[in-house]
Amino acid sequence: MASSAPAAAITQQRDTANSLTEDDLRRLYELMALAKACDEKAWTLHRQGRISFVAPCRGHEAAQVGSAYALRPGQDVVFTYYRDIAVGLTLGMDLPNMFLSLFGKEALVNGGSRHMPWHLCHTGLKLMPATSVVATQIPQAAGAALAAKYRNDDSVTIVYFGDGATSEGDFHEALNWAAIHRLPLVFLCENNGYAISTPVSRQMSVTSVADRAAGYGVPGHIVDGSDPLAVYGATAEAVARARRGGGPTLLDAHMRRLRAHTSDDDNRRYMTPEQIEELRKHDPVDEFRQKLIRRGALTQEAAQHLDDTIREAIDQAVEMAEAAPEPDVASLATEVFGVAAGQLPPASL
Amino acid sequence: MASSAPAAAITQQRDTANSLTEDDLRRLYELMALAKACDEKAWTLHRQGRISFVAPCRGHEAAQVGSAYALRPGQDVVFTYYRDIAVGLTLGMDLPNMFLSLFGKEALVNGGSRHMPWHLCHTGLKLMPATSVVATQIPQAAGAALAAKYRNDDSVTIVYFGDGATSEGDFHEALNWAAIHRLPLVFLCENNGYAISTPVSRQMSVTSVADRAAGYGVPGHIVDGSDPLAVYGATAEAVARARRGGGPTLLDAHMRRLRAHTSDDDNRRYMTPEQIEELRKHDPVDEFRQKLIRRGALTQEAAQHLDDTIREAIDQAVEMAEAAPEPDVASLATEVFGVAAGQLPPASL
Amino acid sequence: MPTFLEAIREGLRQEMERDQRVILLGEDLGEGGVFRATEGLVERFGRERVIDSPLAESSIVGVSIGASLNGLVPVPEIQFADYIHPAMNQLVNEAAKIRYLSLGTFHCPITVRMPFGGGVHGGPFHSQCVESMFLGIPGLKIVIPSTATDAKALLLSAIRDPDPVLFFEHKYLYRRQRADALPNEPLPLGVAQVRREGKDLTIVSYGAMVHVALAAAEAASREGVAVEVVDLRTLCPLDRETVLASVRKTSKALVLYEANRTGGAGAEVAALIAEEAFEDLDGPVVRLAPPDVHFPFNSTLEQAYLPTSDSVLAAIRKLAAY
Amino acid sequence: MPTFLEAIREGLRQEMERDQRVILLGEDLGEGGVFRATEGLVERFGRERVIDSPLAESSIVGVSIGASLNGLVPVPEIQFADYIHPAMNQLVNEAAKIRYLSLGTFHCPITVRMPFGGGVHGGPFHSQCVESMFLGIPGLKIVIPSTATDAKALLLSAIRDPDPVLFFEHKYLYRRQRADALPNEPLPLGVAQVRREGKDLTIVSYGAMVHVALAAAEAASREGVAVEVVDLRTLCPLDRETVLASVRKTSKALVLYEANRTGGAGAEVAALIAEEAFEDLDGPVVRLAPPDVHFPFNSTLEQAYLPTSDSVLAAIRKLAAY
Ligand SMILES: Cc1ncc(C[n+]2csc(CCOP(=O)(O)OP(=O)(O)O)c2C)c(N)n1
Ligand SMILES: Cc1ncc(C[n+]2csc(CCOP(=O)(O)OP(=O)(O)O)c2C)c(N)n1
Ligand SMILES: [Mg+2]
Ligand SMILES: [Mg+2]
Repeated sequence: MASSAPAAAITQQRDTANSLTEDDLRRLYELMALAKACDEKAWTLHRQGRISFVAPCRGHEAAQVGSAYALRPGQDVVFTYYRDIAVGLTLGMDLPNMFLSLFGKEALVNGGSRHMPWHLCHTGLKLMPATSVVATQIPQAAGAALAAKYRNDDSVTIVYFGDGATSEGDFHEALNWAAIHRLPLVFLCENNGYAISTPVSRQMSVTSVADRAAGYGVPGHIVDGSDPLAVYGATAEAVARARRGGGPTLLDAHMRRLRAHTSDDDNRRYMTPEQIEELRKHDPVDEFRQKLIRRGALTQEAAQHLDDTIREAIDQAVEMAEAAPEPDVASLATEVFGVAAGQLPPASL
Repeated sequence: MASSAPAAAITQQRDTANSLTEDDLRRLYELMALAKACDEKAWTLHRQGRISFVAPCRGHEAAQVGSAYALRPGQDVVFTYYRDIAVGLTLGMDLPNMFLSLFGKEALVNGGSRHMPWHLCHTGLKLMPATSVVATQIPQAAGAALAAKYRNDDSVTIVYFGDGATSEGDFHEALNWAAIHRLPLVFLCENNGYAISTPVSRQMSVTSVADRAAGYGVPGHIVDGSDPLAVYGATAEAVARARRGGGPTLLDAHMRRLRAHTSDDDNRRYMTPEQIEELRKHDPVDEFRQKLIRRGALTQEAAQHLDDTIREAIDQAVEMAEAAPEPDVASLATEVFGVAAGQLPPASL
Repeated sequence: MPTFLEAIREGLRQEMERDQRVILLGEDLGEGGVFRATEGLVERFGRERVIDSPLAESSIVGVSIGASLNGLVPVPEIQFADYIHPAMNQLVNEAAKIRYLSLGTFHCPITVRMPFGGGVHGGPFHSQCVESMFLGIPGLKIVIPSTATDAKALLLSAIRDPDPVLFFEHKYLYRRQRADALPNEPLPLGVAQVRREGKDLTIVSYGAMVHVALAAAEAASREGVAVEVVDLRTLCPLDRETVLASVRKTSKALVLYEANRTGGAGAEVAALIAEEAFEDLDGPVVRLAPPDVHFPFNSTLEQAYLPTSDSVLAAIRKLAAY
Repeated sequence: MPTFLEAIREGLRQEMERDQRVILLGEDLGEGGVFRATEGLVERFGRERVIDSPLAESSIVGVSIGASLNGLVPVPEIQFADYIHPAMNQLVNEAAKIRYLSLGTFHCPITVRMPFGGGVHGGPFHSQCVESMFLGIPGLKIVIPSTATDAKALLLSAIRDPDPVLFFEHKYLYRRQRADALPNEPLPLGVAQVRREGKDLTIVSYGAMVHVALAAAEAASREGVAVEVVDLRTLCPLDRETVLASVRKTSKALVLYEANRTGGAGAEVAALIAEEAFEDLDGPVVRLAPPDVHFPFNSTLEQAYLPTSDSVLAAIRKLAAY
């Protein structure tokens, strides 16, 4: 077991966005700024040829941080997909491990050198192992919620997925399970309007993923996914509802994907220069920063200081990760099975 | 090609049930009575050990006949499932072939001795090959409708499936395709309240399959599936809508499965004696017969005569089919591929 | 004398008694399932542990995976192995990779029970042998018992195993195989069993075909050919040592299986022998299996499709005379 | 000199020009697809023939099947072969069985294009070789070109073939393989190609590994070992004759493939040789393939995972000396 204890990222939960303190607001902003900075660093590293792949989170920071902030790290169960680093950071994933994972080195979490970069996986944080496969995590999340309900342990499960993922059969099957069993489960769609190059208008004939919920007897809500407070509020409410046995909720958080799909993609192939230009005007991290400054919860200086601190921490993590040794090729054969051929399984798992 | 010309089962289509003539009503009844008699014969043959398997249609006759009667045989495209003999009979499938199929003999349709009994398949009638696999036909029907739309031929595609089938991912994916492309497609759910032993209350958390439609931007309607006129009317309307480019419709025809799931099943394991007794009171064929007699469209004598004629035709078909030779085992290897290894495909398919 | 089917039921009951975390889920399970393997269990353990699932295999496996990641030990049933295909993505891309890609920090203790196999007038969609498809997938164990005793003992190990196990139950054996008494202890996975000893020729098989092999071996013995029959019991792990030891002794190998000839587990076993026991071979490694066509419904065709003790005997004669 | 990728694009364009019934469908196809294989085709043929599908593989194949039954000739693309699994049910239970179970009255002319294979830093979900899973499925043809020329010629036959064809395009070859000029005529499916002649040892391979084999053969020739390299080109139909003729000539066989060692197509080829060319063999049938673990992301691990010309050369030396 390679888990580390959850970092003390979040000390307290509050039911609605209104009840958040100024400390909470600053913490939300810090996490968003951290995620943005990690993303920008990764994008640069990729362009410099120092890493081979990254799936950016730019534009999704508000939704990821806002929703994850409504969870109890290490108690609630979290199924992410490949774009969810801000969820991980909010729950307490540390920078050294994140950058080891980005460089494909032997991190003790996220599948180390074997797995795709930034596909989150951390036992202590109950970040269930993410794969690159679209939508498979959704029925799995229903299963985790079923287990929680069976044990009657008051944890809530949340599952993240994109707008494209809703077309897969697995999305439908999972919603149906969740509805039938009234599972303590929050479906959080990071609806950025695109699945790689396919706009949501070719993905579905309704205007919102939330429209799908009623057909299962599940409440569905559209949320402004660029506003961390809106997302926090909606998630906190859905989590509370799930926690008190009210069953699942489908949240459809609308947002923009500010970059190409991944480092392998070029969005200029399917977006006009105007569309790309427009994206630049909608940075949820900048917007929230301005909002907090206007509100007096943050000063320019504090924000600048935070940026510096983050940059330094990231630079250190990059340096460490890049210098970390390559994995031992003998390790290729480990952890295929837990019990060797011809051996009996342990009496208790 | 082993197709036979479509029998002249239906001469004319009308848009609503109201426009049906008395001839149409009698024809609907004849087809329902024929399907019921085939089913009863098959059930008896199975109990006598003369055939090894049958999936009964009892209770579904009204929905199957009523809906298929709204189609143009040989022009509209039909995807059935394993319980749909009345659809086949309505379109013009002949008794000799039906009983050869039931006995697993070399029928030239329905997959002959290879395939499961009464899994319909007939090129001339555009009865697309049915399998036993639940829900796979639904996306296929979307594909057929896509082809029709691409060619701009004015055919409509209809697809039949059960309430259980709606839980499969394929149902969802197909509805989504149909909605996005506004396909000329009618989804007809034969909702008998059970998937084998699983009641619909454990299959979904909504009370009607029709509830699912809105989430795709598709109209959905509940229909009395025990009333052939109601089903005919709803299907004719949906077909007309599809034909004029209005896109898909989901019809949820509620009915009762009067027997066990198949000859392999025993419904006394999961239904109370009272529930089973209750089923006996709801025979859609008897009900429609009484209705026509009350209305003066049918006499007791004519109905009796029809029963005799049907019985005779079925007995003849059974005799022929049972005596038909077993297939040649050398035929096992045929029709795996259309082009042999090392051969070039024909210039045109 | 309990049947193979009762052995399965007993195995499920025993594990459910022993371990609260074991739950069952699948289509119609609550009412006993279409083969009645779970009959009585809902009454004993309640609907929270014996779950009638919606008709949706991908989620039956997906939900099981998720429940296993969150501390349960799910035993999903796929009503017929023919219907595992909708769940292929969850099995191959997810369940199989969890331990490896999480460096062992997570694992996925699910046992997917699947009635499979022919000889029961099931036709093309209720007879298939799909086990071959999983053979090259690292991270999935494949168990195929041939006796009632093994059925229970291997089921115990499968459920206790910390990784995903595909547990194939041959429908033909459900009511035809019986044990004097059922074991209460698990058998390790990856240990083949020599069902009959012989010095002239080895038949390697698994599942229902083991009994066909034994019948043919009995007939061959009357012709003076001593056939050894190795029952693999698990395809993964594959007990290479027992197979190779037998072939080294007899110098002749016939691989008998019920899946389509091409690409089946028989190909793997034959390739293993050809690579590792080449020096000891006194004849070609012969494979006997159904032809590369789909499983037919008609019983005349079904009989022609499946290997029989006669066709095995003919192959024995030919190889023995080589 | 057109690349392998351009050969694919050209093949698609040629067939679409020739036959109105040919349509393309898949994720992101309209914008050229993630590998740009369909670039320019939407401009040429319109969105009715080059369809951006929803993100749902089961329906990509299911819709293709239905369209084919109703007169079209669909060429669906699965964005990565790793994501064919959600469509397994439609392929294996449906497409593969249509001709057989309808006695040939219906057939299903679809060509499922799938970029596949490793060596491209793709990690566990963008590198898999899934072709082995389909090997035992009657009714599915499996085509795996290794050159740009073959890529086009075999794609033409695949599209014209009246039955379902799985067409695997190795991502490593997309931009690395070039042809002098592209053929306009199809090549028959089921005909292997001897890429290099030699008398001492046969390597049977397919896909990107063919080039690894050729590099190793070149190195071996400098050591005096004449290696023959057989490129299968199609796994189904499998050109047994060409394989067996080569092995009968050289008496030594090495099967090289990129799928996991166990259960792969290599097992089938090895089993074939062990059964049919036993008399001619002067050594064990050796298989060289990646280990039975998942495809790793890190490139040091990736290099250790994949066979290389060095590891093949070592195997050649050992077998030649046998
Ligand atoms: C089953 C499956 N099919 C296809 C892919 C290839 N693929 C990776 S991401 C992606 C688009 C996903 O879009 P969406 O769900 O909207 O998430 P986003 O990337 O926009 O956040 C596709 C098609 C995949 N990973 N898995
Ligand atoms: C993919 C798949 N899973 C499971 C089965 C086994 N099975 C056959 S029929 C059936 C129930 C179908 O119920 P429903 O769709 O309501 O149709 P009905 O039989 O009631 O008409 C099941 C589970 C199957 N044939 N296919
Ligand atoms: Mg998206
Ligand atoms: Mg039903």
